[in-house]
Amino acid sequence: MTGAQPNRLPTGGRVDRSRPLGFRFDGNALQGFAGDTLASALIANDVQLVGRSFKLRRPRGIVGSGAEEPNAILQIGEGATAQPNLRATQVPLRDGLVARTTRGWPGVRFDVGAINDTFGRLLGAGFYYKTFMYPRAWWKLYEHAIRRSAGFGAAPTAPDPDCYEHMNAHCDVLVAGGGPAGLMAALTAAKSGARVILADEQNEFGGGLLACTDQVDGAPAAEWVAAVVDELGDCADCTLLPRSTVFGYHDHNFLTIAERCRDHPDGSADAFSATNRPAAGDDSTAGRQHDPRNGRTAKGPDDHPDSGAAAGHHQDTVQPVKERLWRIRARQVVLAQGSFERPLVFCNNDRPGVMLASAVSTWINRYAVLPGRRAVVFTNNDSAYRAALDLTEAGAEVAAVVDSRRGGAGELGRKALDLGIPVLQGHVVSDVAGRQRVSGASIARWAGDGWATVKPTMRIDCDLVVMSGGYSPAVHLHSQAGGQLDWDESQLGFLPAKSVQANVSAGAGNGKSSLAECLADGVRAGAETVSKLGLEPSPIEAPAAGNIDENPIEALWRVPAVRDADRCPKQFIDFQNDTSVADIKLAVREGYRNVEHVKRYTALGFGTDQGKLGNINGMAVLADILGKSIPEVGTTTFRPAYTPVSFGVGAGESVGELYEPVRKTAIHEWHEAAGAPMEVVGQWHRPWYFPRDGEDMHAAVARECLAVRNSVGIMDASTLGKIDAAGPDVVEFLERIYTHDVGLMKVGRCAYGIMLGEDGMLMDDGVMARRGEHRFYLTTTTGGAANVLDWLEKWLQTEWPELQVYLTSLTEHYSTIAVAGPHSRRVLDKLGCDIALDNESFPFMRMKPATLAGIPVTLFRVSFSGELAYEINIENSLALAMWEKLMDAGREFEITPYGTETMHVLRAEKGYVIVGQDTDGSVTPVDLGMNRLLSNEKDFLGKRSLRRPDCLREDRKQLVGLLSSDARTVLPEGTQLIDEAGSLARGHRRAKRPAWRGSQLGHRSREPIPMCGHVTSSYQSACLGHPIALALVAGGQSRKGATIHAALPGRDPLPVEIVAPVFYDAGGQRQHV
Amino acid sequence: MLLIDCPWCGSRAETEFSYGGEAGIVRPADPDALSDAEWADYLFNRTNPRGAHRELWNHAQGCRRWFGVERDTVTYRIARSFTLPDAAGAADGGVERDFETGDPTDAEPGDRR
Amino acid sequence: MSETIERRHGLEAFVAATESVGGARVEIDVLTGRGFLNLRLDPRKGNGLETAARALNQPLPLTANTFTTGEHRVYWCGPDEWLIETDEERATRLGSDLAKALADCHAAINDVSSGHVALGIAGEDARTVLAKGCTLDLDPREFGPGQCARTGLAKATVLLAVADDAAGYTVIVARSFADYLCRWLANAARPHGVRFPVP
Amino acid sequence: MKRYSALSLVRNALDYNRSWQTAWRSPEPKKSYDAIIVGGGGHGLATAYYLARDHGIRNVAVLEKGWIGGGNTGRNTTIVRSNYLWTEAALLYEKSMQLWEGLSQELNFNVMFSQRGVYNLGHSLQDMRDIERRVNANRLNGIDAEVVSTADLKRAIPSLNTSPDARYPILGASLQRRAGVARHDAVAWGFARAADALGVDIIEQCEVTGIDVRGGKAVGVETTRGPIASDRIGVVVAGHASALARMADLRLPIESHPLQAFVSEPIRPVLDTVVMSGAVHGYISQSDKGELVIGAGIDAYNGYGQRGSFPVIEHTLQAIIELFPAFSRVRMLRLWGGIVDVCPDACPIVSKTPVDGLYFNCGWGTGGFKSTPGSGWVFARTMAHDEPHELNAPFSLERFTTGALIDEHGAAAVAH
Repeated sequence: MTGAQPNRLPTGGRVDRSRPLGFRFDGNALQGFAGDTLASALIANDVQLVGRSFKLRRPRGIVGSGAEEPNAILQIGEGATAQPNLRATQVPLRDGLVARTTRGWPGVRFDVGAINDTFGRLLGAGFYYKTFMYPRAWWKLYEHAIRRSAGFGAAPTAPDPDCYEHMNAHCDVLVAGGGPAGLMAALTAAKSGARVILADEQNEFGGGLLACTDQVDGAPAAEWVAAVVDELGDCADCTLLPRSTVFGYHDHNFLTIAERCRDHPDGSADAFSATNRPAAGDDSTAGRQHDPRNGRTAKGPDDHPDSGAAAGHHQDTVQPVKERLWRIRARQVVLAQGSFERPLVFCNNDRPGVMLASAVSTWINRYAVLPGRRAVVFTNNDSAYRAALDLTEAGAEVAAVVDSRRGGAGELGRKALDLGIPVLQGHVVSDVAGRQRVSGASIARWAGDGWATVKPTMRIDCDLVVMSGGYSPAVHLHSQAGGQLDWDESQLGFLPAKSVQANVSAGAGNGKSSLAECLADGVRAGAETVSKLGLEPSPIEAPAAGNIDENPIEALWRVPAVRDADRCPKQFIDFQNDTSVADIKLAVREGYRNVEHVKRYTALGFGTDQGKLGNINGMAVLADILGKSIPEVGTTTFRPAYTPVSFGVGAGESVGELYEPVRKTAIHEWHEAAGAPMEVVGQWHRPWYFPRDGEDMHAAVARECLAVRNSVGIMDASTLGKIDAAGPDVVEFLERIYTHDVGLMKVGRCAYGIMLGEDGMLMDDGVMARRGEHRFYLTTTTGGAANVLDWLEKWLQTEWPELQVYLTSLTEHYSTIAVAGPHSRRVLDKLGCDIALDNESFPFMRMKPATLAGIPVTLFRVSFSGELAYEINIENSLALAMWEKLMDAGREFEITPYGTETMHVLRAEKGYVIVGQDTDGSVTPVDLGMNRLLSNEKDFLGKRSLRRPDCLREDRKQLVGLLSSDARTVLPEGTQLIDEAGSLARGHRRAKRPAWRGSQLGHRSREPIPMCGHVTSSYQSACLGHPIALALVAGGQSRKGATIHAALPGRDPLPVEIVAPVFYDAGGQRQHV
Repeated sequence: MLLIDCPWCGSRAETEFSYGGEAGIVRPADPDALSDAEWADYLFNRTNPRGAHRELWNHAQGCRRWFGVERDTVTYRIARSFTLPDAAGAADGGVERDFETGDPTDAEPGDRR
Repeated sequence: MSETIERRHGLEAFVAATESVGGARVEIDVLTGRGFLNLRLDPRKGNGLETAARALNQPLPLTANTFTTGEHRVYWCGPDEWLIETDEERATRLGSDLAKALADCHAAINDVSSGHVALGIAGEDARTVLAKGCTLDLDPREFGPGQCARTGLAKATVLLAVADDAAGYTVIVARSFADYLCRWLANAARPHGVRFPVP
Repeated sequence: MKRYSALSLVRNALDYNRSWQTAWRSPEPKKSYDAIIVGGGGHGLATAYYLARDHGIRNVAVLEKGWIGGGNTGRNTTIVRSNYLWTEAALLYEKSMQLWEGLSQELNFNVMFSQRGVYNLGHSLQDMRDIERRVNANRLNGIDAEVVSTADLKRAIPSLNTSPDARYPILGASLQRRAGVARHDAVAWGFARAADALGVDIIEQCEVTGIDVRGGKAVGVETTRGPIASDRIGVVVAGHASALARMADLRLPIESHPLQAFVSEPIRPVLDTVVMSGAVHGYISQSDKGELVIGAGIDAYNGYGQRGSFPVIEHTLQAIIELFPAFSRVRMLRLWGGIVDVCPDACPIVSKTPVDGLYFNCGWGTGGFKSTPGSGWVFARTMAHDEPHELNAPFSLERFTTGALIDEHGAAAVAH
């Protein structure tokens, strides 16, 4: 054994002793080998203490060797690339790795919080529900203290520099788990011609075969694995995904897999570094990797897209992908995830140095580390004897195998006796000694009653206690898929029963225990799935493997102790959350009898290991207490994720600038170059205003407004929705949708139209134009564009299929450039227009095709500003050029580009509403004074709703204009309005009453003050020289001239006068010139 | 993520579709003849069953056609999807899905592959 | 005069700012010079189908998720909808020819040339890159030459087509989403080495 | 009922915790009751408690088909706030807030109501208008509310991405300081224990299979444990209201949808408040154990499956990373779904029905947990007096006929 790694075996294992890797653990420099996990390297260095439990802060060591590990929850890495809460058993060792324990203050070795353990009796299940209530105001303090001990690791504080991505894939058969059953299932399916994906969470395929001493087909198991993986790699349609955890089985056979692209088995120094790797950086090294580009499997690095020389020269800019989310639609699924060994529930079974038997075998056989020198093996089944044999083989002393069964084990038991291992049949380990490390085990006779008290008959000194309580098949994905579970009394475990989706289980996850059975079950599962796909199963025979005699497992859920369960040293069921047998007893005593209540009350199964070790034991103990059978107590419903997955991989590449599409108009780059800040309007970026040197928004907007009112402005209105509606029934269709009499519109006319929801509330508005007898051009609001088209199509397709109308979106084809202001006509004239633009020839609310500057356009004489204005519809590909020509032509009129803010001011001066700003889904057209738009001659969507009693109320909130009494104050949008200023003062007086009973923040609730409306739009009007506002006010339309009050926060209520909502050019002459 | 059979385009992922609620709610021919309560029933009340549900989906990212789906609201299994009556009032019989293989069981409507 | 104005697809700045990489496994090309017409027509009624085919000088595909290639490409978009891809300069003329020919049918023809941007995605890793954002099964056995589909790509809606010669994919996207989609594609393709051919 | 306190913990510890009383009995159902509550979630248990405490109706059964608190009570993200836009909704939720503020002491059960504040972020000018409007309305309604700037947010929540370059830059937020989170299971258990102490029978594993209506009057229910008579029946079954309504030939304006949520692994404290964003669809807080508790959006389709579609989760994760870029490396531990009953106006129904003696309390959508005590309080009053309290009078079934909807969609664009 090497001095640096005292527990490292001199030979064997799958580690590369020629490649030492240095790492740090809690500041100590240690060394392991390539091929190690962090856990195996820690054991090699004789590190026992890796954490503290959550509540009682008891010292904890490594218990398991995989996804089930509850204790070794570490912080890996530092800074922005730190990763909290990784299980040491699942972290491949790499050079320079930095790991820290996450619990305990000041450190894991000496933890002040360990006092909790001393007072553990006070901290029984649910204790926090019973205290910290008095005095009431102190809960904040209590909670502050409680929160200080929250959590394991810490989130980084800087944004994640790493990249993640999603990958969609389809297959005939997805095999989850690459152990003996999974390999055989995949091989059978692949050889039968199916498209196969095989995923396994470990670095290497093989599962338990990598940690056993068995032979398969006459070869050492690991060699057989390599051969099968080779064979799979040669199949054209087989994709191999190591380091890939199938964590979610969703509806309709959709599964999600998290692939850790940089967890390399070679432990290369750069595995986690962002800059040092070949471009794609993910999965280019050892082993065979899926190369999704052609559905084949690429062998080795040379064949991989990541690694070619081609990719080399931009490596300093390209981030390698850290993790990849595979979104898989599988026609059939084989679940071969193996099983989890259960701990035994005896006193102090959480002491460092108490380990699962399967883990001990894994440490020895796969990683060549010896976790102890003198062991006691405690079991209720045969499998633990393997660990005893492995320990002996590796040079450790097995002081005793303590087997609860009077008959002991089968063939493995005989082997143990042959090796001279003492076997104590009909005995149990009732307690262990040692605090930060096991120092001995107390042995007692087992009489078959877990609730009896026993006297230990002997104590054996040891530094390792190996335990096995039997195996629970990993039925997580089967259950996630909706499949049922059956309790198997002979195997003492839940087995997958009926599936409701297209999946079958195989191997240890299907309750098979021997290697030979698992291999055969894999073949069966593979053949079964391909048959369902209509393929002929390839005749593959399961390879030969030893099948040994085993004696049946015996139920041993709670191990008896020197005192009853309430008073004996703690017997842990859930290690991470410190749930003990006494806690479950307490829960039942207090009436929490349903398994879900027990779990929630005791936190059983709510740790980061999600009860992989403890749930079955907990249910069995509960069943015992209640005198019920385990299936009567119920099963657990498994939810994703099988093991935790990073937020980053779930989000994929859609973060940062790719979070959501930014939609840009064809003129966008001009706006950007002009320095316009952008307003985010849904997915669009629209220019907000165009500041000149040193201008703030107010100055810029005032200038832009005056330019439009006095000369000419230009605006990009391209984001409006545009729809071509055509067909013989188009009039009838639009009559049903719009509220006005569409049929009365003559060809070439425009009209302002509104549409309502069936509830009568205003949904969208816009100008429509009749392009022909059977053809209309509809415009919608920016935000409503997609919704309106969907809405129209829905009515057309689902309700009125007899109407012959085609709707085509033209939103993406046309830009709309609004040229507005008294000089707009001169700008167009100057540019050269092939039609007469004078008011006679081309009056207000008309549309005409035209040629402007030689470019075909459609001109609309419509106005959203109340000025003489033209909206130019032009193909996007020419829009920027047109914009620039207009700017040129308008130079002599100081044509002024304006943004959304000026547009809002101009339309508010005219009292035009913005749907979604001046309305909110509770506003009818009547409320907006749009009665004249409501036809009496026809039905239209939402019309009937307007007759409902509530819509006829006279005190509904109605659109009005408001003028501030001081002629200065621009009312903040969203200001609430009250009838009398006095009510606010009275409200404040009432506020001096005592605080509401129970308020912890000294908040003094007041009597509500009735509100009569609110300000929806409010601006300083540059051309009027005073502020204006639009508001919705109860009964407002009949209250013109009345004074109400704006309740301004922190100020006296400001009197405001209700006026008509049109502030400028009430007669509307300016747009008709 | 559901796998939905568009009667026109074939099986596509749920993300390509938008949901349209309960199918078969017919707009009253003469809304004015209805009482407020009858109008409210049309407007707001829904069957909302646990179990088989006939509902509307739109293949928003595909052919933009609305069609019907019969889906179980507990198991989320889709029994079939069907086209809506067209002008002639004809609708097809729909696509039945075999949940063992995940494949449509019968000849596919339209001309899709 | 319009002939003298260069038409813009809006991606000029993006392409200019994006560095290409030699030996790349993905090539992303902005396909210029394309015109697009949207055609709506009930193939079961009257002789509109034949009339349209005559005007186009090639058949309209009736098989879902396919396109026909001739003088133009005609993509199936739905049971009564096609997208016709043609030369930019021919689009207007073809549109009015079609409209004239179909004057007696219930049909709708719209020039949507400026509403679409066509991208060519080629190279040996093209399929992998697309699979990162598309839920369709892109295996050539399921989605091969001559096939097309309107579907989602990342957070955009696209028309995706496989060229007859399998040289690569055509992605047709709404113009206002093109900038986003190119950024997404460039990001997805970056690990594979990506090249933006200079037009 | 023996009271809980620190002293009781010590006393019981001396006895190795062997003398704790049962929190609630498991009685056999009687043949008849003065009132029956169908549904043993937080709302139903609260209703029973207030019936017994305030209205002297103690011969009450709560019938629960599974285990109490097993529906949405135990499946939500535990946010409590009252800063609703419309006066009707705001006052109802505020009543609830006031009850929350003394609930642990009232029930003698620590429900861990933690007033750590709730921020609703604004990402657009319209968001900010809506925030101003809501905050102003809240203040006039006597509810604490304030508008905070981006700079304030940066100070209060350092991990929040307040960069102006974000895809949806944060322009500000509303803050309700009295809002916060509570321990969901404890609410059900606390009400159950307190109601039980007042004589209420809490009957689990008892599914109602029919409602007996004779001559337009409710006279009892059929259950899996036999018929039980009562002329006063309150139905509070989030996620199943439509099914129960059908038993009495009623139709409801409700659709049931899956709503998903998830928690991360426990991490060291990093977020000591609640952050909600309607625009990017996510809401997040950190539990006392250290888990980030995150709510996702509602799935679009009707569903009773207590699970939703994974793309909804992906979208939420993207939103959370957009808001908190440093959380990218935190890991999602557990993902689940509840069933929310959604009304067209995103407001509940707490109402008499056309059937005498039959009352419905449903349609809370995503607002159910925060309203638990208030909902029980007004529903108890409605059942006791056969007349709604003024706080829940606007939430009648009739509003769908008259059109007097209370449209909270604007304020509740994101699930909460």
